[in-house]
Amino acid sequence: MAILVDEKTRILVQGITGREGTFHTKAMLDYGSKIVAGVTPGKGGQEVHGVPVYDSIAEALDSHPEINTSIVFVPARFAPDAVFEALDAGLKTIVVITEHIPVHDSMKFIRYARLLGSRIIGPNCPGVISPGKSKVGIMPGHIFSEGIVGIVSRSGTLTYEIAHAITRAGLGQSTAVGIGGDPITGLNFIDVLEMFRKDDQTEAVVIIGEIGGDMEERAAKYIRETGYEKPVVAYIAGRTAPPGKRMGHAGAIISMGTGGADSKIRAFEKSGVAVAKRPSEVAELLMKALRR
Amino acid sequence: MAILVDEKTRILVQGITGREGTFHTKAMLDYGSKIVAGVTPGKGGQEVHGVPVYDSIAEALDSHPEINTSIVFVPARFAPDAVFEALDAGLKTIVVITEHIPVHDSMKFIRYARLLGSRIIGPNCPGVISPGKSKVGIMPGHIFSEGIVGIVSRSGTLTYEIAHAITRAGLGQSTAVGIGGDPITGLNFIDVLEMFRKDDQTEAVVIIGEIGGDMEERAAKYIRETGYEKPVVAYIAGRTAPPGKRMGHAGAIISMGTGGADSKIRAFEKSGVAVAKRPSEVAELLMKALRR
Amino acid sequence: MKLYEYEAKELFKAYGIPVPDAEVVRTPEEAEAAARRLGSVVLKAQVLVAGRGKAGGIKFAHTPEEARKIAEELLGSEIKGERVNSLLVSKLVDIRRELFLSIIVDRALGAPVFLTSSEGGVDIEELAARAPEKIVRVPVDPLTGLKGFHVRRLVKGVGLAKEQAKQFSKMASALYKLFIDYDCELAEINPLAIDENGNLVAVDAKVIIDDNALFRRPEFKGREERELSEFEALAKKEGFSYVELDGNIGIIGNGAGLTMATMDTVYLYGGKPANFLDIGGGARAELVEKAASILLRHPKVEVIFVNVLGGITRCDEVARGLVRALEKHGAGKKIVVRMMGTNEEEGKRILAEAGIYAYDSMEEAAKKAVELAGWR
Amino acid sequence: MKLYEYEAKELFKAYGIPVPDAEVVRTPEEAEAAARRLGSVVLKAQVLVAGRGKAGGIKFAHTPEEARKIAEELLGSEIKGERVNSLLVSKLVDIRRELFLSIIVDRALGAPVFLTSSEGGVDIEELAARAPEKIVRVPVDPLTGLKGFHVRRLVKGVGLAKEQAKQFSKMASALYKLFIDYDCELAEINPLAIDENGNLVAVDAKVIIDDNALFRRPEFKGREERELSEFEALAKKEGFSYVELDGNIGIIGNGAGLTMATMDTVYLYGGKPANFLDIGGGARAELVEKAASILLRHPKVEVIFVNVLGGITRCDEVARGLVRALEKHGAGKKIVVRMMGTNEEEGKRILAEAGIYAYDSMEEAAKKAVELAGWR
Repeated sequence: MAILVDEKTRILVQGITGREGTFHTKAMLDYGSKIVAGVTPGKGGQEVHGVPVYDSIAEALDSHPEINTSIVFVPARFAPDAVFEALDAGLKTIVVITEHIPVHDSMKFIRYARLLGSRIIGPNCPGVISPGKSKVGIMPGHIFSEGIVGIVSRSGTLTYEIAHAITRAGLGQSTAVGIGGDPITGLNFIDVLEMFRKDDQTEAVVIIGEIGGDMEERAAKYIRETGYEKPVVAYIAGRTAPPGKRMGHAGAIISMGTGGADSKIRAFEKSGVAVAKRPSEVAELLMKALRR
Repeated sequence: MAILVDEKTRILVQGITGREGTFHTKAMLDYGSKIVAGVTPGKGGQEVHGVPVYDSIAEALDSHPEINTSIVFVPARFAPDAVFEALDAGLKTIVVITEHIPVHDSMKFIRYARLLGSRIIGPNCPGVISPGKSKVGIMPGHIFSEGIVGIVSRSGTLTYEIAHAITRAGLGQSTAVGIGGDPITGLNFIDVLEMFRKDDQTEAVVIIGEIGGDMEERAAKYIRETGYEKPVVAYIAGRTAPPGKRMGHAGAIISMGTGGADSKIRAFEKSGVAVAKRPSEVAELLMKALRR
Repeated sequence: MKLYEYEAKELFKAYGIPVPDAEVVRTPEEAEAAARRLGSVVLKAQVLVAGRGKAGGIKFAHTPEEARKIAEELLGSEIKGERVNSLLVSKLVDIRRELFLSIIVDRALGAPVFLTSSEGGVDIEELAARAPEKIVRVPVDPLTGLKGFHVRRLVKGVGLAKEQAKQFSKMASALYKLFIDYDCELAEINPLAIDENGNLVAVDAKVIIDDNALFRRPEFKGREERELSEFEALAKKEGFSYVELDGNIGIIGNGAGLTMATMDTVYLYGGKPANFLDIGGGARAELVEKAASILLRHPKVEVIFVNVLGGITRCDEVARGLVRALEKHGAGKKIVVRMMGTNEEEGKRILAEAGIYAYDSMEEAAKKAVELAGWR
Repeated sequence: MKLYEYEAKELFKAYGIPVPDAEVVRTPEEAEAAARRLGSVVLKAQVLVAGRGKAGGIKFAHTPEEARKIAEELLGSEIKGERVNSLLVSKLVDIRRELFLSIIVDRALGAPVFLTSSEGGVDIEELAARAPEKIVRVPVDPLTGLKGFHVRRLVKGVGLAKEQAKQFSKMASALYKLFIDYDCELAEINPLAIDENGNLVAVDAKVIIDDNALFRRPEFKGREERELSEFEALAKKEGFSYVELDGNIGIIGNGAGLTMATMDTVYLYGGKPANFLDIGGGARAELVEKAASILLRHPKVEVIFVNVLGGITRCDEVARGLVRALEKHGAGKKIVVRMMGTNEEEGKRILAEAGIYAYDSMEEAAKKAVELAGWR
C-alpha cells in the first residue's frame, strides 16, 4: 500500500522552469513518477522534459484534472503564494521542498491546509518516496528499495544514509517521508506514525529526529499511550550540539530549555523505542526488532 | 427528531447581562430551554434569572462542559469577537441574534466557522425553535406548536405570522430556523433544506424568502436537481419593493440586476414549489400539498 | 454609504491608483478656472443616483468658456431628482481601450469577489446578462486575503501585456486594500482606461461603504444622511428603516419581512403604499408614537396602516404610542390597525377606547386600508 | 536575528509600549551626561548573549560620577565572550511588582502563543520547570489573529485590576502587532514592571526576528552578521550553515542532519569537533573548495573530516573542490573523507590521484579522524 504517494499519484510541479524544478522533474520522471504538468507564471506554453507548463494551477487542472499532488520548488519569497494557489485549487497533498520560507508564512498556510483537509509535507524537506511506486521529492531514488520499513524524518541526507543501510539489510522501505527541518512543518511525527500504523506494507517504523522542539517527545508519548503495534527504531541527530546554536536549519536548535537530545532519547526509551547511537545501528536494531 | 436544536441542547448566552440578553434569557427559560451559563466579560460571578455568569467561555465550559450551543446578544461592535471566542472554544452551533455587524467581519467568522465545522445561524436573525424541545432565539414561543412543518426564513416577524397560521391549521412545526436578514449568513436555504430532508419529523418545508441576492434561486435549483422528496411551499416578501432601496435590512435589496422577487418566484415555480401570494396562503398550500 | 465620485477618487489617489487630474468645483467661475488649467475637460455632475451619464450629467468642454457654460447649466439642476451641488472637472483622457475592475461582496460565496473584463465602459449588469463569459470572476478567501495568484488570474483574464499587466496588478492590489481598509461593499473602476501612452487610469470610481462599519471611519460621520429625503432623514434619526414609495397608504410594520409583506399585500389588493416604515423589534410606545407622527405629518399619506405581530414587541405599547400620536397630531388621517400576539387584548382595548378597531387578519386589514385610500 | 535591548525598546516605543527613559552611550562621558539628566540609573551592557545580568553586565548608579565609573569598567569589557560596545543608561524604575509577557512561535501548535505570568523578572524556563501552572498560555490562530478574548484571557491570567488591566491589554495588543509586523520568533517583556504610580513599564525587551523574513525589513540589512565570529561570518557569506565548537576536528557534511550525525559520531569515538559546517544540497566544486578553505585556514582545526552522501550533491564535484582547496592552501592539515552515492567512483578516483583515501563507512572514517586528531 505505502502512504501519501503511490502508483496513483499524479504530480504537478510548481516552479518547474527554475533550476531546481527542472533538474528534479527529470530525476522524478527517470524514477518513474507520473508528472503530468508544471506551473510557472508567465511561462505557460513551454515544455520541461516533455512536461507541459501552465501559467496557473487552474489552467493545469483544466487540462489535467487527474492531478492530485503538487511539489513546490518555488523560491522562498514566492513559495507561500504558490502553496496558497495549490490549496485554493483544492489539491490535497502538497510537498514543499523550498527552504527559508518565513515562519509566519508557514504558520498561515499550514493552519489553512489543516482546516481545508489538505496535507502539507515540508517546508524545507526532501519530499516523499514510496520506492517502486512514486518519488515526489529530491532524494536519490537508487538508495531506496521497495520493502517494509516506514521512515519518517526531519532530515534529508541523514535519511539517505539510514535508508541506504536499510536497503542493504534487505528490508527496504514502504514509504520514506521527510517532514522537513523547519520549526513548523505541515506533518509531524504523530501524523505519519498514524499513517504507517494503518499501512499494511509497513512492518516497522524508523523515526529520524533531531534536536529542537519536542516533536520526538510527543511521538514517544503517542507510541506509549496508544500501544503502537509496530516496532519503532529511532535515531536522534545533534546529541552533542551546543545549546542556542542553529545546527544547519532553523528547526534544529536547543532553546528555551527544550529541544535537547537527551530528553528525546529518554522519552523514546521509556516508550520501548530502540534508539540507535550511530546511523548504521538503525538497520541493526531493525533486524533485531523484526527477529531476522 | 427536529434539526439544529432539541431537548439535548444546552445553551450558553453570550452577552447575558445586557438588556436583550437578560430579557430573552428569561423568555427562553420560561419556554423550557436549558440555559446552563452566560458570559459577559467583567461580570463573572453574577447570576441572571438564576443562570451563572462567567467572564469567558473557557471558564463557563470548565464548569459546564455540557454546553453545546451558544446564542449571541453582544452588541455589533463586540459581536465578532464573541463569535470568534465561541469558535475558539469549539462550540459547534452558534446563534447570532445581533444585527448591524459589519459584513467584512461576518465574512470572516462565517468562513472560519465553515472551515472548523461549526454552524453559525445568523447574524441578524430571530434564532431557532424546535417547538416543545428548545427555543434558542427571540421568537414568541407560544405562536409555535410541535408538528411536521420545517420552516426556514430570512425574516423574523413574517415567520411568526406564517408559523401562527401553520399552528392554527393544526400542522405545527418540526423546527423553524431564521437564517438572518444580512447579505451574508452562516446558513443558507440549501443547508437547512438538507437538514430537513434527513429529518424524520419534517414532512413538508416552508421557505420564507425575500428580495436581495439569489439564495432563493439556488434553493429552487437544489430542489429541482436533487428531486427533493418533501413538499415545499414558499413565500417571497418584497414583490413590490423598488430596486436599489434597502427594505429594512442590509440583505433585502435589489441590486446589480439581481435580487428581484419575480426571478425567485419563477425559479420556485419551475421547481414545483408552490408560491403563496399572501402570507396566509402558505398554510392553505401546505394543507393541499399534504392532502389534508 | 455611497461615496461621490470625487471622494472615491481621493481614496484612489491615496492608494496609488492613478486618476485623471481634476478639480471639484461649485461655481461656474471655478469650472472655468479649472478648465483653463486642465485643457480639454469632462464635467461630471457629482450625484449619487445611478445612470447620470444617460441623464445628461456628464459633458465635455474644449475651452474654459465652454466649461463655464456647461457648469452654469449643470449646477443647481436636478438629475433623477437629485440636486447637483458640485461638479468634477476632469482632464480629458485619450482612451484607447476600456476595461473594468470591480470588487463586490458576493452573497452566495460569503467572500470578496473580483470582477474584471476586457470590455469596460459598459454597464456591467448588462454585460453579465449579454455575455457572462466575458466577465472574469476571481473569489478571494476573506480569511487569507489577496494573494499573487488571484492577481495573476485577473491579469490573464483581461489579457494584458507586460508593462500594462504590471500597472493592472498594482491597481488590483491597491483596490483590494482599499476595499478591506474601508469595509467596502463595492469598489469599482469602470471604465479603467488605457490612454494614448499605454498607461492605465481610473476614469470613473465607485465606492460603497458598509453602513454598519462606519464606526471604524469616523471621518465619514454625518455624511450618511446626504442621500436621504426629508422624511427618510427623519425616520433614520429615530432608527427606523424607511423607504419612500409612490402611493398614499403609509405602512408601519414591525420587522422588515412583515412590513414588506404588508406592502405587497396592499399592492395585491390594488392599493399603493406611500412608504415602508419598519419599527424593528421590541419598540416601546414612544418609538411607535414617533413613527406614527412621521406618517401623520407626511403630505402624501392619506391612510396609515399599522401591522404588528407581537413577539418582543408588545401590542399594548404599540396601541399606546399610536393613541398618543393621534392625540398630538389630530386624526386628520385614517388609521387601520392589525395586531396579534403579545398583550393583544390590552392593545385592542386601548385602541377601542380611542375608537379604533383592530383587525386580527392582515389580509382583512389590508383590504380595508386599500378601500379607505380610495383604490377600490 | 536577535535585537539589542535598545533596538527592541525603540520598536516598543514606536508601538506605544512604555519603556523607561533611557539613552544609548558609547563613552563614559556620555554615560555621565545621561545619568545627570536621568538621575538614578541602571547601566546595561548591550550584548546579545543571554544571562548578562548574572555575568555582571547590569549595574546601578545613583550619581553621574558613579555612572561614569561603571561605564569605564563595562565599555570594552567582555561578557561571555562578547565585547561590550555600548550601554543603555536607563532611568531607575521603582518596581513594585514584576510580571512577564511574551509571544513565541509555538512549534507544536504551529501558532503564536502568548505566555504571561504574575511572576515576572524570573527566568521563564526556570519558572516553567518549577511551577508551570503559574504560566498562562494563550494560543492565537495565525489565520484570524489576535482577538479581544485572547487579551481578556491574559489579563485574567495575571490578575490585574481596572486601570492596570487596561494598560496591560494595550501592551499585549501592541506587542502582538509588533510580533506580526516584524516576523518575530519571539517578542518578550520581562520584567514587565508595575511602578510606584501603578503604571506598567517594559523594563527589559527581547525581540528575535526570523532571519528568513529579513527581506521584508531592509532596514536590518547587514545587521545579521554582528552576532558572528570571524569564521562564522566567512561561512555565512558563502551561504554555509556553520557553528563554532571546542575541538580540533573540522567537520564538513552535506545536509544538517548528516553533519550533526557526523559530529555526534566523532564525539562517540572520543574526538572533539572544531565546528559544524553544512555545505547544503547540490554543492559544486567551487563551493566545496570554499568550505574546505575556511577550515584549512582555521587555527584550531587539525584534522578535516568530510562526510558526503551523494544525492543531488555529486561526489566528483566534492572531490574536485577538496583537491583544489588543498592545492591552494597546502596540505598542512590532515584530511579524512567518506563519500557515497552519486558519482562515487569518479570522486574516489579524483581523491586517490591526490593521494587521499575515501572511506565507505561513516563510522570507520570517524574513527580515523579521531585517531589522527590525537584523541586516542
